[in-house]
Parts: sequence; structure tokens; C-alpha cells
Amino acid sequence: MTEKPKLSMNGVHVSYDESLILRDLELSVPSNSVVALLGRNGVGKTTVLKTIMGIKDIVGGEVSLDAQSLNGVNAENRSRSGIGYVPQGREIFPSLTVWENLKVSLSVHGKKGGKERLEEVYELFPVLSEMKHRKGGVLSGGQQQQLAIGRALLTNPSLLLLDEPTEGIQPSIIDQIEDAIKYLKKTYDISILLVEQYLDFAKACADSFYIMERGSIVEQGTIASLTDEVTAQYLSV
Amino acid sequence: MESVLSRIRGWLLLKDNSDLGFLALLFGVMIALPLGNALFPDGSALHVSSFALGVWGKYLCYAILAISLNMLWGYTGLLCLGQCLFFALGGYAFGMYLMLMIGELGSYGSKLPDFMVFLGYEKLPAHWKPFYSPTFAILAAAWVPGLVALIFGILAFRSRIKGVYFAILTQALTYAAALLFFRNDFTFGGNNGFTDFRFILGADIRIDSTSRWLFIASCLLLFAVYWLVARILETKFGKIQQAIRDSENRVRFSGYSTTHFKVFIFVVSAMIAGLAGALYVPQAGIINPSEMWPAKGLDIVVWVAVGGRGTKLGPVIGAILVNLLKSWATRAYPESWLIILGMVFVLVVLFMPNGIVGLWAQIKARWSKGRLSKPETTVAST
Amino acid sequence: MLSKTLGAYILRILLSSLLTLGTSLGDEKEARRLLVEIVLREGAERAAALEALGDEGDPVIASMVEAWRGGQILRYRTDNATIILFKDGEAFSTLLTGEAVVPATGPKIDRPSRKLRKTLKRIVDLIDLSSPDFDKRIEAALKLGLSQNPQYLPDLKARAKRQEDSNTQRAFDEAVAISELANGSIENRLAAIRTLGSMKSFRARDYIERCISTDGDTKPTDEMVTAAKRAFAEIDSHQKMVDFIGTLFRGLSLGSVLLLVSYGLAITFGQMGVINMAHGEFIAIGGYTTYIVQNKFASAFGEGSSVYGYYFITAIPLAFMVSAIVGAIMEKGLIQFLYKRPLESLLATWGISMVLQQVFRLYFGAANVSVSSPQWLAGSLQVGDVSMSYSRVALIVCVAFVVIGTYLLLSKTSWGLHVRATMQNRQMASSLGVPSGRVNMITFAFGSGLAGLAGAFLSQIGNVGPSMGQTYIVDSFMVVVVGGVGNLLGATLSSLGIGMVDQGLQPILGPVMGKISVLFMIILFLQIKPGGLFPARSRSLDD
Amino acid sequence: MTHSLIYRDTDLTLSVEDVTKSFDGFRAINNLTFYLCDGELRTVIGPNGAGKSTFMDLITGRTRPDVGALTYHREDGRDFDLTKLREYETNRLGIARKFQTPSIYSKHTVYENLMLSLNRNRSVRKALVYKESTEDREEIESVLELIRLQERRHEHAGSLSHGQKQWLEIGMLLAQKPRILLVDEPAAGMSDEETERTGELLISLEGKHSVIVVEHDMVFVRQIARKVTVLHQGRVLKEGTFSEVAEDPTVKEVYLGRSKHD
Amino acid sequence: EKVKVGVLHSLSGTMAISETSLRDVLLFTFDEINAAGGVMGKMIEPVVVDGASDWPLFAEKAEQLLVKDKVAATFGCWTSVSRKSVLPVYEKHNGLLFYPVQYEGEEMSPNIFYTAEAVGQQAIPAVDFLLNEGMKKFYLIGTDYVYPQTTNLVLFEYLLSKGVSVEDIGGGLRKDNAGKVISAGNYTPFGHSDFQQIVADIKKFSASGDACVINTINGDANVPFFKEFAASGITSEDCPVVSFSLSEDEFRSLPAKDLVGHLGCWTYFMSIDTLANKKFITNFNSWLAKTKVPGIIKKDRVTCSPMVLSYNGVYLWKAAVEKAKSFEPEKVMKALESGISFDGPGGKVTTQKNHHLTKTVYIGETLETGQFAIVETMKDVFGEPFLKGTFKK
Ligand SMILES: Nc1ncnc2c1ncn2[C@@H]1O[C@H](COP(=O)(O)OP(=O)(O)OP(=O)(O)O)[C@@H](O)[C@H]1O
Ligand SMILES: Nc1ncnc2c1ncn2[C@@H]1O[C@H](COP(=O)(O)OP(=O)(O)OP(=O)(O)O)[C@@H](O)[C@H]1O
Ligand SMILES: [Mg+2]
Ligand SMILES: [Mg+2]
Repeated sequence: MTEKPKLSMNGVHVSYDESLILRDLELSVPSNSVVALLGRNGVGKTTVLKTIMGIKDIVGGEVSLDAQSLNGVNAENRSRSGIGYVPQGREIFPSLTVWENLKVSLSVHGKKGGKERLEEVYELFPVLSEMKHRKGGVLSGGQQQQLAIGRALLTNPSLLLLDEPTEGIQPSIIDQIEDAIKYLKKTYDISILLVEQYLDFAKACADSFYIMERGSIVEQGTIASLTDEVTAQYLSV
Repeated sequence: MESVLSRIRGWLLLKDNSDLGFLALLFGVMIALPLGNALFPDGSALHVSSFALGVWGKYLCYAILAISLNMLWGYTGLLCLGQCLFFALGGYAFGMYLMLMIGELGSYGSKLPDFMVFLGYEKLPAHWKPFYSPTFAILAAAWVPGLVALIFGILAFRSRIKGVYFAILTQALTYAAALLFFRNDFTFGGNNGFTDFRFILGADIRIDSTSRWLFIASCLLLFAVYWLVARILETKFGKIQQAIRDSENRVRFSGYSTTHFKVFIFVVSAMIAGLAGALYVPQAGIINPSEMWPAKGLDIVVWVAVGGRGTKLGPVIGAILVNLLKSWATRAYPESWLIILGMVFVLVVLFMPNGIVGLWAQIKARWSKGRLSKPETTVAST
Repeated sequence: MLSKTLGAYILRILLSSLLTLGTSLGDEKEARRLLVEIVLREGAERAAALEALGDEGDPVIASMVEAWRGGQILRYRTDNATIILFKDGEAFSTLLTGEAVVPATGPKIDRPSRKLRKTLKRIVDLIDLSSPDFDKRIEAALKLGLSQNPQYLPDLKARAKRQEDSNTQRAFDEAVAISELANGSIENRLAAIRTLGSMKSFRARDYIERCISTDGDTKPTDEMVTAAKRAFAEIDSHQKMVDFIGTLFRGLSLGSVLLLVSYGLAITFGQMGVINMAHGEFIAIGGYTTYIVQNKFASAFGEGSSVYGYYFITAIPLAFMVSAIVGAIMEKGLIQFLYKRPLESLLATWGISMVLQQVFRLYFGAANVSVSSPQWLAGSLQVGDVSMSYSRVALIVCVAFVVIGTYLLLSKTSWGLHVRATMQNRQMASSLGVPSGRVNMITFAFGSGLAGLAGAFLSQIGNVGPSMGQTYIVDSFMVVVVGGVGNLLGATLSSLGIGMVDQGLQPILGPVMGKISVLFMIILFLQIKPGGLFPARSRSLDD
Repeated sequence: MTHSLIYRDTDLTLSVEDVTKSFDGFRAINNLTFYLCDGELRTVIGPNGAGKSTFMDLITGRTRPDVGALTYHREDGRDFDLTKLREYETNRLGIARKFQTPSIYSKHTVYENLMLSLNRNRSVRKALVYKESTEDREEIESVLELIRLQERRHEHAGSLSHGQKQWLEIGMLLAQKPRILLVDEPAAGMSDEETERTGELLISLEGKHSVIVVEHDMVFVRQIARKVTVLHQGRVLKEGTFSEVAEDPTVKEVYLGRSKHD
Repeated sequence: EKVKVGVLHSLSGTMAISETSLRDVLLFTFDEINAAGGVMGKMIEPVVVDGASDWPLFAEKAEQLLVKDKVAATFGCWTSVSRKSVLPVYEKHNGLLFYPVQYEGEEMSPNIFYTAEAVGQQAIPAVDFLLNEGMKKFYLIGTDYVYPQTTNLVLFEYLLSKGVSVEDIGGGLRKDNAGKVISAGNYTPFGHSDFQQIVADIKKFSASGDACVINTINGDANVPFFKEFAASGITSEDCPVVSFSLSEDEFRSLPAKDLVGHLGCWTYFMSIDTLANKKFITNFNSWLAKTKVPGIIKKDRVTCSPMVLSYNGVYLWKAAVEKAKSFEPEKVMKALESGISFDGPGGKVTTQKNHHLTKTVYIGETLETGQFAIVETMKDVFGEPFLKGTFKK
């Protein structure tokens, strides 16, 4: 782990309407590493990612990227400063074609190296190039998921937020995503915060982990230290 | 006290105390205002003028109309821009009765309504004849709009028209109807519509006691309609209504025929609107096709939105407040009341997302959020 | 100014006289003298002058008569005489000599009476019979023919023989034939009926009917009656054709109006989901902008000046810009808070619409204001027997530009892509770095600007007033919805379709029932296509 | 066609014969034939875009096939042509479905979600006079327990997390007491342990209900697998036991990828 | 001391276009009378309310004026439906209403005084004029509501009685099942803005010459009609249009240059060359210049018949009050019925027993300035509201 983290969250509080969902959350993602964020359903993992992306406001605390506070910065500028986001539930643009979905990212971030990255994405998910002209909304669930990942990669992120990227994806492509994560980390100076329920996948990809419970971090460590006891304590029902 | 309350509640089959509160208030108004009109002489501080009774009677009819729209829009998610059509149809149905009751007091001294004499009718058209009966007229005020809604609803909902498509469709319907009623030869008096009523149920329509009874009738109808809506909401039907609003397809896949539900609610809402119209016409003294003009349909939507869509009290408050404001401002600021009213709408939208009735919840939420923002206390408390 | 136009006139006459041999040139001086005589004199003297004017073939007469009708002829009393002045813009000249003068005190406008105007019109028509302007010549020939006055028949006949242009030839033949219907011998009449039938002359229909009616002065022969029947059939079938093409044209034109007024809405409502009830008021802003520009031009350059005619060209971009700016302000101040609550936008914009309407009333007055068409947009384009006003042609052309331009903007630029992405999922779009705030504002401004553009064009064919927008708002929403919300091609087709159907039904059912039928057809159409022409398809359960 | 011979004598609940469905020329379902027995637990797997969800759409009447027959065989022997029925009619026959992305009534409480899913009182008239019976309540309670949302029963379903919504939707399915359950990716977004619980739940339904499960989670599939059908490009690629299927080279190539799953 | 009077016009909504000018002229008249000492020594205090082009609201406002403000008289209403809507209110509370706008007649309420032109004071004289001019074909066109329909039915009977054949009356007829004509002319919906088809029809109708158009299109729909008409190239010499709802005020929004020579028929024109009229116009303009009421446009104002009839109404009321020596509506009405004359800007008007006015009818043709040149003057035309059925072939 490097001394200066890519992302850090200090004492973050977030609420929906009246209930506090994140409480005093402390989390950091070191540069060029993959961090897995684990936890049961409903503990607030998605909320953490939304908070980092800036589409959920915080009520207290601070989120910073490269030691610079992101408080008050909107999602658009966070994206421009290098945060890429694959949301849970895909959220692709249904009436844009696959190609246009990708072009949205490229039109903002494609100034340099856009073409090459597009090639990479097509290689990773050949279906996207096959279905270029189909409307995003009619794709199958898994295809949409692939599109969502591809789209995020095209924003040229230095910090990638992945919310259950394997959900609904066929096994062979999960393997490819795993390869891709490793490749990205190796080739580019990229950090990844990975929310995942599929433990094997998380273990295979991540360097370190955090476990959340009721809106706070309750456990953290290197991925090697994620033993069966720990999982049993925090992740089983 | 508590036991009396729960007895009434049980008797009315309602669970919510605030419903009781409103109904009690309404009941009080129904007694107090006519008494104020009858017992205290003009000039006394407690006197309620027949003019005021008439105006408030009209507001109550508007409130009923707003409730009927809220049934559709607020709870079922069907934005109907043609609710004014049902209101006007009810008004016309009862207006026909009132026209026939003028008898030979019109300017031609004929048994036929004046406009018919002018157009050279020698006989009353057949479809007018049953309207000599007040019972028939009142029933017609409900079933004519109901029938229109039934036919239209079956057509629209069967082919799964929804959202803005439904809204615009209802607007087209009311627009077409208005143009039709504007025609002189449509046997409904053209643009001038029906006016100059004389008798209602044998009573002179221009005397105070008639105003009182009309006011009481309006209160009673509002009472009944409010109760009905509150009651329905507590049944499974009410839940399905709201489920249709939020996720109609899911409801279909749960084995409900959403078409049946929507048609039913549409018809009921149209009938209520029609009855409101029937009560409105003798109090307003006129019914003409401009009551069906698309802008009127939008007005109703605005009342509901201002008061609070999808709440029981919202439409009542919205309808009364907006009209009260309009009545007051057209007299106090005849040159700029539109600006005042328009700004009120904008402010309501900006600062009261849930309408006027949502204000209370909003203040409460603001207060508790204020508490939330101090994390120490919250963390400590959990 | 006058001498210049006169110079041009003379040149044209010289040219045309080379072609039309035998047309007398006339004496301008004498013509002017007679005109002055007519203005000044009464009774017998005037009648004599009028009589004399009939022989005078000078074109100056036509322009002066027109000026007289339009209040450009003035009487000016000096110490010893009354001088007749001609006023062109701000300049005066004497009618008698054409030399420029500056009157000391205010001269008084002189006006011809209705009767006099009619007589003068006849004289002008006679003169116009040899006008170098073919349109004028055609009009004059027909007028004189339609009058069925035997006095003109020889003249018409003579001229009919030496028309060099096929159109004028036709007009003269028609005029002669119509006149013959009343003045010719039985054989002539029969021939005339046949000629008119083969010419498919609709204007002759009534005259033929009169010619074969039994209560006329001469009894019609059986042959004439059969010929007339044949002629009627020919005329009627031709007229049906003309009506049909005319209806198509008018449908296209009405469709274009609908398209123009709804296109902005197709963007603000269709693309952005804002139920913008103030759309009509943006149209009004465009209309009022045009009005202001017109007034500024009038006061800066004078209404008669040639620059004035360009006010409309200036007003078009300005109308767009003013509305767009107001739209941008509204988006920043209000709409941007409502994207998550589309139905509230209805209430808020309804409020704005009320405010704007009353502001217009307080500022410009409750009455409508007058916007007049520049000279180059006045009149109508004649294609065969179908005519269409230039302002409508201009509107159709503009609509074509707007449609193509908007299509290119939305589909070929990254701004367009951002618009569509933002509209479908605001949060996700900004998560990908799309400047959704700015995109929203520009898009809303663009839609509002289009409404303003519509207002500018509507000022040429309709009202400009506080509630002008209300006239169109219902139609606009209908167009957008019938087309399929969010689909610009749909909006284009639906407005043209509605326009065609409306105009097609009107001649059969009349405007009111026509409109009602259109509304019912829209209702039925949506039964069949509940998502409009091009419904947005989606697999998601809750769309 | 051979299939129909095999199945003829057993109790069929659903037969899908030679069904084709294309979208803008693209054949999402291509001449598919499929039979489901009474009480059978069938797992359907296949690559993304193979047509699994579309297949369920066809059964429930959300999409209509271009050609082919979809027949439901009721216990009493009557057959119903599913291509002619509307969604709610299909549902009333006893075919219930869970969607790939959770679909619940987000503004209703968890409890109401289940109440609305009970397979009774679904006509307008009955809904108006409906009174909750103890039987109903017990049924809802038992489902609540099964999906472990007892504590949140009075909260709005919209405020549940993704995984909880999945559970709730499964609960709504159970409350309908259908004869056929179509379950599209029930384990998506669930933790490994919850996935296992879901598997157990589905297995417990075997025999009482016919179930079609679509999943990509191979651990889960192995857990519940009886007969596995592999769809590929809109048709059946392979049918058999889990190991038969998993060892098939084509299935490996188009779907499973690295062999670590077996 | 003060006496309250009501001003009941639409200051917003569709009718504001026309009615606001009447509010202006009424306020001016009150100020003028007050400056001259008021009515029986009392100053007039106007209560202005906005009827908002909303007919039930008109009734409500009328009642408010009568009950709350206890006004001595009300000046107001433009559309017939607004008058019909307030009529029962005035009868119920025994109020007094002065109605200033030409209308279809067929009404006579004991509580309303109609300073307006009746059909016989506008449409009939205009048609007479056109017949005199040698017109043979008449095209009837109007907005689809009661005034045009009624007027045209009366005119239809009248034209037939003058020997015009049915084929020469354009615009179409509608008959009931018994074959009786129940509607004559071509009608457009309210707020109609597309007159292409109609103008094309008129062009066809007038192709054979000697045709004219009788126009009862309402208010602002005249603008698109005339713009279309002008653009089609038909001039007033080919086919003049005589309009009954188009006064100087409406003409302001039209391209007057293209419409020279069309006709209007009213009981007042701004161009009337009398001292009374000049004084009226000057005083009105100087009042406009100094008034502080919001929303009153001060520049380029014109006067027109409804305005003058409003003005006359106030003076007639004043005279009647003074004659009756009471503000009591019943007594004032009695005084009015007894016949009171007033020399207004449009000439002398005299009240009749039937609550209408005897007045001078003018026919004018439009000028490029938006004014009318008077071409015919008919003195002392009696106001008769009930005309239908009085013309026989
Ligand atoms: N829109 C919302 N309104 C109110 N509460 C919400 C909303 N969205 C989420 N919550 C609540 O916030 C909590 C955390 O939700 P979140 O989606 O972050 O969980 P998660 O850890 O991502 O769960 P899962 O693994 O199921 O996706 C949940 O208890 C949920 O009920
Ligand atoms: N309405 C539609 N229009 C066009 N194409 C469609 C439509 N619906 C489905 N498709 C296409 O049909 C194919 C099958 O889709 P389906 O959703 O059935 O796949 P699936 O097997 O469920 O995949 P996944 O495992 O990813 O959920 C996909 O390629 C999809 O793009
Ligand atoms: Mg989550
Ligand atoms: Mg799927």
C-alpha cells in the first residue's frame, strides 16, 4: 500500500429522508489497488458508492480524492476528475443505441486515447460491437451489465467504482471481467472499489477488503486475512 | 371521550382520526352557516349572507370535483385533463331540469326554453322530455358522465393508453365536447348555455332558504364523497389503486385485471364529478360550454396539485384556497391578480413539494433533519 | 422618388410597346391634368374629365388612382389656388407636374367616393388591358369580361387577337367568351359555352347558368343546354382537382404552423419531460419581439422606406434569442428544481404562464398589437388555379429548416447526444461527466427559442396579443403526443397529418365539425397506437 | 417432436412447441420446444442474450410469439392457449413470475406487498369488500418469516436494499401459491449464503409446484439442479443433468468458460 | 359624499382584448362627471372587478357588487353569455346594469338597460347599404356562437325578403329534419386561427363578381381572417367585407393598409366630425395621459362604439338619477323608460321604453389609418330587440 490514498472517506454520514444510512464511515482506497467492499444486503454499500460519485449528498464528514476534498463537487466534475461508476441495476440509457451509450462517455472523455480504449472494450465484450445499433433498453440483463461496465471504462477513470459487476453475467464473461480488472490495474494506474456479493470473485480480484455493517465499517484488512471466520461473522445470515 | 370517538369511528368505518376531524368540521359548517343566515339579521356580526352561502356552496362543489380528480390522478396515477367535462355534463343534466322549470316565465312566454323558441322548435325534443322529473335529472347527472367515462374508459384502458397519452386524450375529448356544445343546433343553448333559472324542486331559486338548502346539500355531498374516498382507500381496492399508480404491470402479473379497476374508478370519479356539477349549476346560476374548455380541466389539476396530490384533504384545501384567492383578488387587485395567483403556484411548487397539506410533514421533517445533522447525538442514541 | 418609378415605368412601356404594336402611349401630362380635374371638380366637369380619362391610356393613372385610394393624394390650399399633392413616404410633389414641393401648412387628404372608385377602377382596368405587367393585364381583361358590358367587348376582342403570351391570351379569350354569353348571338353564345367549358373556367359557371336560364331575355336552345351541361361537368371536375390540390397545399401550410408551434414543445416536453404550460407565452414573446422590432424600424427608417421591409428578417433571430433567454432564465430559476417531479412542472409553468400573460397585458395593453407583413411577404403565390400567400410559403420554408436543423443538432452533435442521455437518466449522465445542468439549460432555451421563432412567423398570419399562445397550446400538446413523446420525426409527421386531415375535412364538414372530427380521430388513433406514431419501446416493467 | 412422445404420458403442466419470436429481424427465440412436468424443478441456463427472459415473457403473455404454440395444462385436464390470454388471466391460471430486476410496489409496505399478492379477491367487487381473514394473515406472516423481512414489514418496500427487494419479490411469488413459478435470476445481488438459502427454498417447492429457474451462479445451479436446459441463440443447446451439461464442450465454450466451475 | 358604481368587465382571459378599453373609458367618464360636480352632488366611486372571461365568476362578481358594495348601478359585460349569466343576479337583487355592446337582441330584462346596438341598428342597415350598392351575392361568416348565428338567421330572412335567392347566400345552410333552416352561414370555432379554406371559398364565391361578405367573426379571430383575406389578393372593390364586431379598437391590430375600403356599421365612429366627439376624444386622451391605473395603455389609443355606448350609458344614468332624484334602481329605470336624451359623441341618443336606445347609425369604410370614413348616416333609428320572424318574403 502506498502512503497517499487515492480515495478516502472520513467520518461520513449519509441519510435517506429521516434515517441515517451511513454513520461515521471511514474508508480509504490506496492508489493502484483493488479494494472489495463487502457486507450483507442493505448495509449501505451502494450508498457508499453513490456518495463517492456525488449523486447522494452527505450530511457530515468528508470524501476526498487524491487528498483533495470532493465536498461540494458535483457528479459531473467528479467524473471529469477521474471517477468512473458502474451502478447497481445497470442504468444504461434505454433509448440510445449501444454505440450511443458508449459515445456519451467518449464525447466527454475521449479526447485522447478514446479510440484505443474503445477497441479494448470491444475486445472485452464482443457483444457490444455486435449489437452496436440496437437500443440499449432491449438488451438482455447481462448485455446491459456489460454495456454499463464498458461505458464506465471509456470515461478513462483513475478510480473505478463497481457495484456488483458480476450480477446477471454468464460465467465465462465473469472470468473475463476478472481478467480485465487485473489487466487494468496492471496496465493503468487505476484504483478500484469493488462492491461484491460473489465472494470468490472478490477474493480473486481484490487486494484488500472492508466489511460493512449497519452503515459503518466493522472489519478491514488484506484479502488474505478474509478468513472463513470473518465471513461467517459478518456476511452470513 | 375516546370511547365516543372510537364508536363514531367504528360507525363510519374509518380508521383515521384526521378524517373524523374533517368530517366533524364539515358537519359543523353545514349547521352553523345556514343558521347564521337564517337566524341573524343583516348587519349582525354573526350574519352569513346568502351571497356568502352561495359562494361557499360553489367552493364545496369545486372541492368535490377536486376529490373526484384526485381519485384518478392522486391515487391511481391517471391524469385526467377532462374532468371538467363530467362536471359540466352533470351540470347540463340538472340544468335541463332547471330550464324546464322556468315554464312560461321566459321572454317569449313559451313552455319551451327561450333558445328553442328562437330556433323555431315547436316541440320539446324527445331527449329533453324526461328531464321534467328532478329525480331523473339528478340520476342523469351521475349516469350520463358515468356512461361517457365507461365507454371512453373501456376504449382507452383496453388499449393500454396511459400517462400523458391518457391526459391528452381526455383533453381532446373535453375539447371536442365543448365545440359540440357551442353549436346552436345541438339543442343545449349554444354558447349562452342555460341561465335564468327560476324554480328548483318547487322552490323559488332566488330566495334565501333555497340558498341554504343548496349549501346544505353541497356539504352533504362533500361529506359523502370524502367518506367514500377515505373508506375506499382503506380497503384492498385502495391499495390496488395505488399499486396501479406505482407499477401497473406488476399488478397485472399479480392476477388483477387493471383495466377493470381503472374503468371502475374512472366511472365512479366521473359520476361524482357529475353530481358536483349538478349541485353547482343552481348555485352558480349558469352552465355553458366554456365549463368544458380544456383550460378548466387544467384548473382542477392545479387545485389538486396546490392542495396536495394523493392526499385526502389536499384537493379540498386546494380547491377552496385557490378559488377563495381568486375571488378575493379579482376584486381587490383586478389588474394584477393573475400575477399574484401565478406566483402563488410557483412558490407552492418550489417550497411545498407535497402541496399545502404536505407543509406540516415538511416542517416536521426539516426539524428532525436538523437533529440528524448533529451526528454525535445520533450515533450516541443508537 | 416618384420620378424614379416613373422612369422605370416609361422604360418598361417603351420595351413593351415594341412588342405590342399599336398600343398608344398616351400623354402623361394630359393624364395628370385630367386627374387633377377629377379630384378638384364636381358634377358635370368631373364627369367630363372621367370620360376623357377613359381615352387616356397612360399608366400614371393607375398608380395615381391607387394612391388616391390609399390616402396619398392631398389637397393643399395656398393663398390663391388649391394644389393637389402626391405624397410618397415623407416627400410631396404636385400631381399636375410631378415636381417636389414642401407644403407650408398641413395638406388635407382627399378621398374618392365609393362610386367614383368603382368608375376609376374600370378606367384603370381598361388601361391595364395593355399593361406591360401580364398579371395586371389578365386581371383587367377578366374584370371587364365579367362585367358583361357590351361596350368593352370590341376592345377585348381586338386585343384578344394580339396577345403574345399564352396566359394573357387565355384570359382574353375567357373574358370575351363570358361577355359573349350575354351579348353575343345564339351561335356566339353556344360557342362561348363550349369555349368556357373547355377552358374549365370556374368563374364562368354562374354566367353560363344565367345564360341558359329560361327567364332571361333570350331563350336558350336545346343545343346550348346540352353544351352547358357538358361544360359544367368539365368545369366541376377541374374544380374538384383544384380544390384537392388547394387542400393539400393548405393542409401542408396548417401542418407547418402546427409543427412550428409544437416543435419547441417536442423538445421541452418530449425530450426533457417538462410539461411546459408556458410554451404558449414563449410564442407570444416571439410575437411581441417582432412587434417591437417592427416599431423600431418604423420609427428609425419610416414605414415607407425600403429598409423597413427587412424588419422581419431582423426580428426572426431576435425572437428566437429573446425567447431563448427567457427560457434559460426560467430553467435556471425554476425548472431545474423540478426534473425529478415532472408533474409539478405543470403547476409551476401554469403559474408562470398566468404571470406572463398579465405582464403582457400590463405592458403592451390587453388589446392585440398590429404587426403588418413586409411588402415582400404580401400577396400570394399563384400556381395554376391554386394560390397560397407568401407568408405561408415563407413559413413552410422556415419549418423545413427548423426540422432539418434540429434533426442535425440532436442526432449529429455531441450536444444532441448529451441532451438525450440527460433526459433519459440525469443522474447517470452526470456520473459519466455530462454537464447535465448546462445541457438542460441550453436545451430548454433552445425549445423556448423555437417557440419564439414560431411567434415571429405567426405574427404574419395571425394575432399578436397576450393570449395568443393559448390558442396553440392545446394543439401543440396534441401534436407531440400523437407523434409519440420524445420523437421529433413523430411530431413532424403528426402535425402534417393533423393539418392535412383538418383541411381535408373542413370543406365537407365545415370548420367546427371538421375540428371536432379531427379531435375524435386523434382519440381513435391513440386507441390503435397508444404510444403515438413512434412509441418509445422499452423492456422495463415500469416505464 | 420426439420430446412430445416422451412426455405424453406424464403430467405436463406446460408445453412450448416450435415457438419463434423475433425483434426487428433478430430471432431471440428460435423454434424452441420445451416441456415442463408437474412438480418439476427445472433450471435454465445460457449465455447473456440467449433468450431466457424472453422465453418467460412469452409464457406470461408479456410478448406474443410470431409462431408456435404455448399451452398450459390445468390439473383438471383442460388446456389453455397462453398466446391468447392476457397477463392477469395467465397469472390467475397459476403462473407467477419473478422478474430479472426486482419489481415490487415501492410505495406500499412490505406487508401490503404480500397482501396484494395473495391469490384471492382479485376482482373489483371483492377488492372493495375484502376483509383480511386470519388465514390470510397467517399466510403473510409465514412468508414474511421465510424471506426474513418481519422486522421491516411496515416499512415502504422502496426503501429496501436491492437484495431485500429480491427476497420480497420471491415472497410475493410464494404468496400467490402458483402452480408454475418462473424465477428469473433470484440470486442476483444476494450473498453466497443467502443464495444457498434461496436454493433450499426452491428445492422445498419441488413436487408441489413446477418451477423454472434461470441463473448464472453455477454454485447455485449445481445446488438445485435436477434437469438443466441450456439455451443458446434462442434454442435448446443441451438438456440433461448438471454434470452432463457442464461437461459439454459447446456449453463450456459458449457459456461456462474456464473449467473451474465443475 | 360618494355613490358607488360597479365596473364589471374581463380584464384577463380571452375577452380582455376588447373589454379592457371599456374599463378605461368608464373610469374616464366617472372622473369627468366627478370633476363637473358628480351626480346629484355625490362623487362617483367606481368599484372595478375582473370577470376574467369566466361566466360563473361574472355572476359571482355581480352579486358581490350588489350585496357587498351595494353599488347603485353597474356598467359592464361584453359577451352575451356574461350578460345572461348576471341577468338573474340583477333581477334577484333588483340592481341596474348598463350593457354597451352590439348584440343579438331577443332579450329584455327589467333590470338591464341596453345602450348597445340591436340587430336592427347595425346588421339591417348595413345590408340595405350593400343592396343599394348593387351587391347580389352575400357570404355569411361568423364565429360559432349565439350572436352571429342569431344575426345571420335574421339576415337570412331579411335577404330573402329582399329578393336575394338562396343560392346567392353563401356559407352554407343547415336545416333541421323538418327542412327548416336553423343556421345560415359558415362558422368557425372560438379562437379559430386558420382561415385558408374559408378565404378560398370566398374567393370562389366572389369569382363572378358583385359579391360581399357579412362578417360576424368575433373579436381577435378577425385578425387571422383579414390577414388571410388580404394575402389572397381580394380587394374591397372585388368583394367588400362588412364587419359587425370590428371597431377601431380591434382595427388597431390589423394591417389597415391592406384592408382599405371594407365596411363597418356602428352607431359611432371616431372619425365623426362633431364638436362633441372632438371634445370627447381630447378629454379622453388627456385623461389617459394622467391616469395612474396600472395597465392602461396611454399611447395610440382610439375610441369606438362600445366605448362611446359605455360613456353614453353613464351620462344617461346620471340624467335619469337626476330626473328621478334618487339612486334607487327602480326609480332610475322608470326615468330611463320615460325617455331621456343625451347628446353623446355619436350624436343624440334617446332612451326608449323597451330599454334600448334610439340613435344614429353610421356606415363607414376603413381607411389605411385604421379609421372609418363615414359613407352613410341614418338618423334616429329605433332600437328593436325582437326581430326574428318579422321579415317575410
Ligand atoms: N431511496 C431510498 N430511500 C430510503 N431508504 C433507502 C433508499 N435506498 C436505500 N435505502 C436504505 O438504505 C440502506 C442501504 O441501502 P444500500 O442500497 O446502500 O444497501 P446495499 O448494501 O447496497 O445492499 P444490497 O447488497 O442489497 O445492494 C437500506 O437499508 C435501504 O433500505
Ligand atoms: N423488445 C426487444 N427488442 C429487440 N430486441 C430484444 C427485445 N427483447 C429482447 N431482445 C433481444 O433478445 C435477446 C434475448 O434477450 P433475453 O433478455 O431473453 O436474454 P437472456 O437470456 O435473458 O439474457 P440475460 O442472461 O443476459 O438476462 C437479446 O439479444 C436482446 O437484445
Ligand atoms: Mg447495493
Ligand atoms: Mg434475462
